[in-house]
Amino acid sequence: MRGGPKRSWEPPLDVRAPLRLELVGITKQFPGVLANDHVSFGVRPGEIHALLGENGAGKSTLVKMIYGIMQPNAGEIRWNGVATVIPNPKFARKLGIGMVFQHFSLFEAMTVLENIALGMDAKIPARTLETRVREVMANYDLNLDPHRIVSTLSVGERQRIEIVRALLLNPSLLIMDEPTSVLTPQEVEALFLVLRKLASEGCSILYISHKLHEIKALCDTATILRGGKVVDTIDPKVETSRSMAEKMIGAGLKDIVKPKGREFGKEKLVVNRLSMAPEGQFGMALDNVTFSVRAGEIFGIAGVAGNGQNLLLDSLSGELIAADPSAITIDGAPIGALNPNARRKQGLCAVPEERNGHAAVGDFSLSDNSVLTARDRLGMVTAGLIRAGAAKTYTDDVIVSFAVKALGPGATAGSLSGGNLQKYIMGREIMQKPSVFVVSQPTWGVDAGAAAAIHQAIVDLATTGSAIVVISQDLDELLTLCDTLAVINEGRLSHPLKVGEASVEEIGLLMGGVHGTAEQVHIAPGGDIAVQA
Amino acid sequence: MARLSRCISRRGATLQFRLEKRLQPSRFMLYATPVAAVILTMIVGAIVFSVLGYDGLGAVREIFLTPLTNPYKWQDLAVKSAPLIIIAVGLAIGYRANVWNIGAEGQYVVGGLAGTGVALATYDMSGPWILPLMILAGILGGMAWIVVPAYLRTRLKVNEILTTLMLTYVSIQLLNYLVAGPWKNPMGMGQLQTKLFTDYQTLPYIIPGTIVQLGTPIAILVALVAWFVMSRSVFGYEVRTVGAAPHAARYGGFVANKTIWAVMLISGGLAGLAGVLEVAGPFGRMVPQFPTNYGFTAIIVAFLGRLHPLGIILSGLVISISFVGGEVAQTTIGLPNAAVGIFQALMLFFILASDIFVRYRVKRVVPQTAESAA
Amino acid sequence: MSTDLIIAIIITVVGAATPLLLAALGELVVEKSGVLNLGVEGMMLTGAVVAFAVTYTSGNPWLGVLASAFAGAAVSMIFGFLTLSLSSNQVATGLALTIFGTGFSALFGQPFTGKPLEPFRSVFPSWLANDPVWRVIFGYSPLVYFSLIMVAAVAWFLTRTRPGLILRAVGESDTSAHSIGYSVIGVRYAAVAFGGAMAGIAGSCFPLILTPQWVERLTAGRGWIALALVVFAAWRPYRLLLGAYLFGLIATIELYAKAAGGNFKIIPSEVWASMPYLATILVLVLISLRRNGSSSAPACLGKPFIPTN
Amino acid sequence: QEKLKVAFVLIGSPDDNGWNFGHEQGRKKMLEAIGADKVDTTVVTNVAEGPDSERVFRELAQQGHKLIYATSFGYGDYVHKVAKQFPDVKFEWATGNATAANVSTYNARFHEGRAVIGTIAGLMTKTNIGAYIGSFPIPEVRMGINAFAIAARKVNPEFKLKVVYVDSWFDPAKEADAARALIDQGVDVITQHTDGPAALQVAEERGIVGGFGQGADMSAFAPNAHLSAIIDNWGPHYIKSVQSVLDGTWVESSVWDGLASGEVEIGPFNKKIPADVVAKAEAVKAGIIDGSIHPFAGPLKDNTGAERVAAGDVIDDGEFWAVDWYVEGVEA
Ligand SMILES: Nc1ncnc2c1ncn2[C@@H]1O[C@H](COP(=O)(O)OP(=O)(O)OP(=O)(O)O)[C@@H](O)[C@H]1O
Ligand SMILES: Nc1ncnc2c1ncn2[C@@H]1O[C@H](COP(=O)(O)OP(=O)(O)OP(=O)(O)O)[C@@H](O)[C@H]1O
Ligand SMILES: [Mg+2]
Ligand SMILES: [Mg+2]
Repeated sequence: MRGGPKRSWEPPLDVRAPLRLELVGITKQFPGVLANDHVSFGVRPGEIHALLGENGAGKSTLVKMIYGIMQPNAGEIRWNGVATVIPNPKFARKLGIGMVFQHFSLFEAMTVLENIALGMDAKIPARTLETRVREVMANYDLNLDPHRIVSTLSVGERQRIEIVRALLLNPSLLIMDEPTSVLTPQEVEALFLVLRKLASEGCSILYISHKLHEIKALCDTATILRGGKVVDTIDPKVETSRSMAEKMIGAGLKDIVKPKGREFGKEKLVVNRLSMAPEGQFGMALDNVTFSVRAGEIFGIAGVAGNGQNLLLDSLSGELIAADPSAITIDGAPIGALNPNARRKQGLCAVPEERNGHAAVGDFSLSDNSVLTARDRLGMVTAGLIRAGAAKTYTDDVIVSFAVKALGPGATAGSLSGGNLQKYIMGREIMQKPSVFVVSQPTWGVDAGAAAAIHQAIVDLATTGSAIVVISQDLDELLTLCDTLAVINEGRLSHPLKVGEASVEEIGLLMGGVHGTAEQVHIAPGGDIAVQA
Repeated sequence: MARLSRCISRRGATLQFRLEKRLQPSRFMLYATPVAAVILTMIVGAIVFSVLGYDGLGAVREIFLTPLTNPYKWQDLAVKSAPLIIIAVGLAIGYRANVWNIGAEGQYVVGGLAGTGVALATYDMSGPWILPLMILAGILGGMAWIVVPAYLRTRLKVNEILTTLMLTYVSIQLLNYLVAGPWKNPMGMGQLQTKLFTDYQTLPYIIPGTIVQLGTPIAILVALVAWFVMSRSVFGYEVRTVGAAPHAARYGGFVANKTIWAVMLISGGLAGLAGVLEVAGPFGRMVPQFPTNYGFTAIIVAFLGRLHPLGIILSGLVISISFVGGEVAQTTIGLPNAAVGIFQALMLFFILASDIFVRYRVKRVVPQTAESAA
Repeated sequence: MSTDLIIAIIITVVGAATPLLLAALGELVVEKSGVLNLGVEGMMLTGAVVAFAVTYTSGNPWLGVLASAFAGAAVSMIFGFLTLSLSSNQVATGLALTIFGTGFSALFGQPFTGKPLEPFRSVFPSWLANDPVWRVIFGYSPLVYFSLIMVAAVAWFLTRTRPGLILRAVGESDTSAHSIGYSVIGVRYAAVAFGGAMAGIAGSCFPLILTPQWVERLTAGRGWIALALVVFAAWRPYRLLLGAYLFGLIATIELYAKAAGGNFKIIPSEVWASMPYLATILVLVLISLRRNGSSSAPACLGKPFIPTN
Repeated sequence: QEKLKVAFVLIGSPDDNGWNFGHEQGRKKMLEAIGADKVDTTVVTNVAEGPDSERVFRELAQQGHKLIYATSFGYGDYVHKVAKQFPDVKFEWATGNATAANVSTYNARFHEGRAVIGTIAGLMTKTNIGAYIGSFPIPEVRMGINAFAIAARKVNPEFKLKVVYVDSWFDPAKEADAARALIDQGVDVITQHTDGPAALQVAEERGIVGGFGQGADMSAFAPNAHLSAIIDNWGPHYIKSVQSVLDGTWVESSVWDGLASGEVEIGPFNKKIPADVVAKAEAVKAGIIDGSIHPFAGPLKDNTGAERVAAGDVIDDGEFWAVDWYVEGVEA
């Protein structure tokens, strides 16, 4: 593999070469979820193979099984043609499989070198290891001080540790689960150079990403998963982002009914020069975010994860308080200094991205979870006491209206599937009839049918005159749903674009913070998706 | 998944028991496991002590049954369990909010000292106002002793387990200093203790002819109020939310630091209340032997009661039974004091071990044999 | 102060500090792996009684020490099983372990009370061990040298060896360690057993070097000081050495001061006795004020871990 | 005839080699003397001083015990409470200071023994510095110190006594450290008023002149250093009082016996003590027994030099509990 003569990048792969990795009928069942359903495909030496699919399609689960973190319930993994059980990551590494996790497996209080040593199975003296680490870093242009403590590093630097860790193993298969969602464009470019170089040396790469232009730029093949099943294997070079997205989402998507010729009222939510310090040491700050949403308008905020979306949501919901109380106003009244509860009383409801542990308490019953946000708006509290009956009735309503599959208001939130929990949460907020509604990733990990229902509920809420902000990484979702769109990048919000007038390319470039051109995708507002190649 | 146990079968394949998370915590297990744990303690204890050459069955009978069958013992149970219940209720509220005060013993001592301070200051006075004032002082004393850990936890994120524990030892030194020095009874023939409290400074007996003082109904009241507040009020909801999911609590409009302050003051205050009720009740004066491990025992009571105020009333009784019964077993069948400790430890071990079955079920799995690639 | 007196004080301080040091070293390793075992006192008592029993019956203190290590490790496995395999609450389980150790040692020790024991003395030749000056180096029980070796060994293990690195990693982030492929539970079992063995040996110091007898509750609460010491030392072995000797000094200097007579009453003995605990709180505050990551508590300390797959 | 049930409530374990051990020995002697056919005894150990003890007393009374010995000072409040509830049960409170119709107190004049061993210490010491490890500064302990120092200085005016309190009745490691600290500072005879032989073991190890057992003969722990011991012999009292209950002659009383009645005994003298020293010690003992010697006979100065007891006067039993000073020669 890497011992052989080094060649420059050679795209055409020998299709007759034996498969490095072959999956045959891999199936993984979680309680209530069939995460992988007879997944079969193969990866050749030196191939960069993409794994595409919606949230929850089963991509991470699949690669975790290849890396030995989980075991399949059925099916076979063939490694260089031999059926192999990979009982643990250590065994995977021995085979030559390296993995870079989306959520890093790092130890904050330790040095870079210690973190790398922990990822190595062989006992290498610290001195030798450092030499090798420096070699690898020089070879692939990865810059890092081996003696820095991880907690002082930025996200990109942290990822480099993971990559160096994997490279030190001389992997013949490198798995990367959404490596770029936290990287700046420059970092992405640098990463691609590393990956291409690796592939040229014969290393196979299994690459998971939601960014289709990256797939096009980098990958030789793409396997598309939907609902745990392989639906297609394609050559991304000959596809468009649009066509790949369609294959991921699948046909039969319900149309969203948007009343024609909607009119927007006056400005309801106004955010004016909102700046926030980052929450953690290396979080993203908000920098002069300015936008306004009119009554009845759905305002979308697109952007790559980690560009300040969470901070924006928290400062809109009131979980974090802005320095300037008048940076956020509803109907002209400043609400920037109010806590979440007070803002709810003013009519602002919000749904954060993380369902379990943020939007809902997994250990609580749904009824109790209704109390979390609806207690004041729906009169569930009298004289400091909770009216359990009122909470139960309301929860029942939500369950029925939003078709939540649950045992009843007494079921714990944690027992619901992700999609059902999301439906419950959306229902809980929407049925409070907020005049301003802010939601992040409304259909994250939610199946297509449920997603459509949620979209419809959002549209219906807008029709009643509420101002709505939808933050999402899913551009298609935003394009279907929103009237206006802005892009958040490194804590700064772009100028608003009218949906129907902006191209996907333009938006995509705004998301990356750069400009360029390619095919044009126009979206007709209020209607179905139309593609103009 | 955690490995419960692992036995190597002849072929070399491993048989494992795995814990699988239940979708819903099991209600049945919630109530059944403590009962099962106590029964298991009886069985295992009887066997172990029989093997050791003691009267194992007799020990179980005397420790666990006699206190229940002898009506005289009921008073003792009422007296002994009162401070345990009061402290454990406070601790449980804290634990629900993920605040780990393990220094209740110190807050109990300082509560007792504060009450004593008032008693000594009002020694020559009379009136029904003295006792309430002492009780108030006790509560404030307990709260005062947790102010530093609370400040450090909320401001500097200093682990309260360690700070509250450390302050317990300091409180005992404070007690020693006071009873040997400024508060020593001048007429006490030099003994290290305060004056005996007057009638105005002593809790009244609530049932004539018994030893049951006001502390017992207060304990029941505290537990009932706590139950009501924790299950019905917004505050109780807030506490549970902060403990279960701090992020969600913030989203729900609660400020975790405020909640943490509140629960720490409550747990300190209740420990202080227990302290003043003990000193003004059964003790009747402050003595160096005042710290009787109630603060530590209450931690166990809180867990045994599943952090639920009503459960704590029951578990406070169960622990008291083991204390009272332990003395019975010593006097009737000569079971050594040490054996009683072992019985208690066994019971705690079983209860703690059984906790897991509420949230997890045990599943036997036979994994495929691992074979390596060529 | 004469040299003789200084030497004498050093010897007493080292004696008083050795059980603290041993128990705290064990607990340090346990806590570094992310586990908080409050049962040190119970494990020490178990070690103490077993050390006495075995030394008394066999006449061989080395055997006694070995047995105390095994006994300490054995009872620590009760804690390990409950907290690691059944993920019970560590605080409550640790307290229960102390109750158990106290009861067990009292019961097991009954036949041995009132029996004298030959102390476990220095193994150096008498002209070194009893020399008025050289005794400051050679005059100690082998357990004292063992504790010093263990400080270096634990420091070396934690910072220089791979298993030590893994142990720290498990304490820093159990989920990361698990996803890389380390057995979090396995590592923690090993750490808890080591902590138990060390607490057992620490317990053996009481009947073997400090007061050669067995009575109930012989360790009189030293296990709790050991817990404080770990925090005081900010989870660092060499600071633990310093801390143990400092705690030993605080405890004994009061006695020397009282014995010397004079005006030492100015500081009530209660203040002396509180000092280690107040100092520990102060150290906690200083650590958290500095907050540069590496010096503070292991991030997963006291948190249960249930791996999923 | 039904057997008399007698109970002993102990604060610690009867195996402590000290205070509780002494009471256990007394119980055994009593049982032997009266006969197991007449009495049944129950021993409850490790009973904390506090409300827990109240429960134990009541339990014992309910079980039909007619005579209950409460062997620690801290039980007093509860003895009196329970005694009121059970008027036909006799209680005896060791080291107590208040009686009632069915509550007697009993104590031993340990200070008489202190005078004897103080004599030995004064004569045996080479450095002229003795030490006394105390538990808490309560009168009983303080008067033991005074008796010891007075006797030692009578035979050796150079004698000085260093006192260290360890603030505990039971912390062997701390007692041992205190002994070390004292020996390091020139002490060569040591005695203690705590419950155990820890200090003696250090004396043995250090090879100083020696020390004394407290409460029991502790020579097994320190064969060389153990010069003698003050032995609590509760046997005679227990025999007398149990017998009086059997006879129906028990009355409220406050017994405070010493060497004369055998409640306090002096242990065997170590062989290394010269005969003349033994003779002097025996003389002091005989003098106390026949009343010719009073342990607190004036003139006595306190350690600031002020005269406290005039020549010809003594500190009598009534004044005993009020003494809050140390005699000349005591460093505390
Ligand atoms: N440990 C688990 N236990 C139960 N269900 C799980 C577990 N891990 C994943 N799932 C479920 O399995 C399904 C597939 O999840 P997976 O993480 O593989 O999706 P994904 O394709 O990686 O999604 P994303 O794009 O969000 O990363 C989801 O429904 C998820 O909720
Ligand atoms: N034990 C579990 N039970 C139920 N759902 C789970 C469980 N573990 C994970 N999930 C859900 O599975 C989904 C994917 O989780 P996973 O751990 O695979 O992360 P990931 O795919 O790497 O990350 P991400 O979801 O951010 O893409 C999430 O929705 C998560 O909430
Ligand atoms: Mg993902
Ligand atoms: Mg994923």
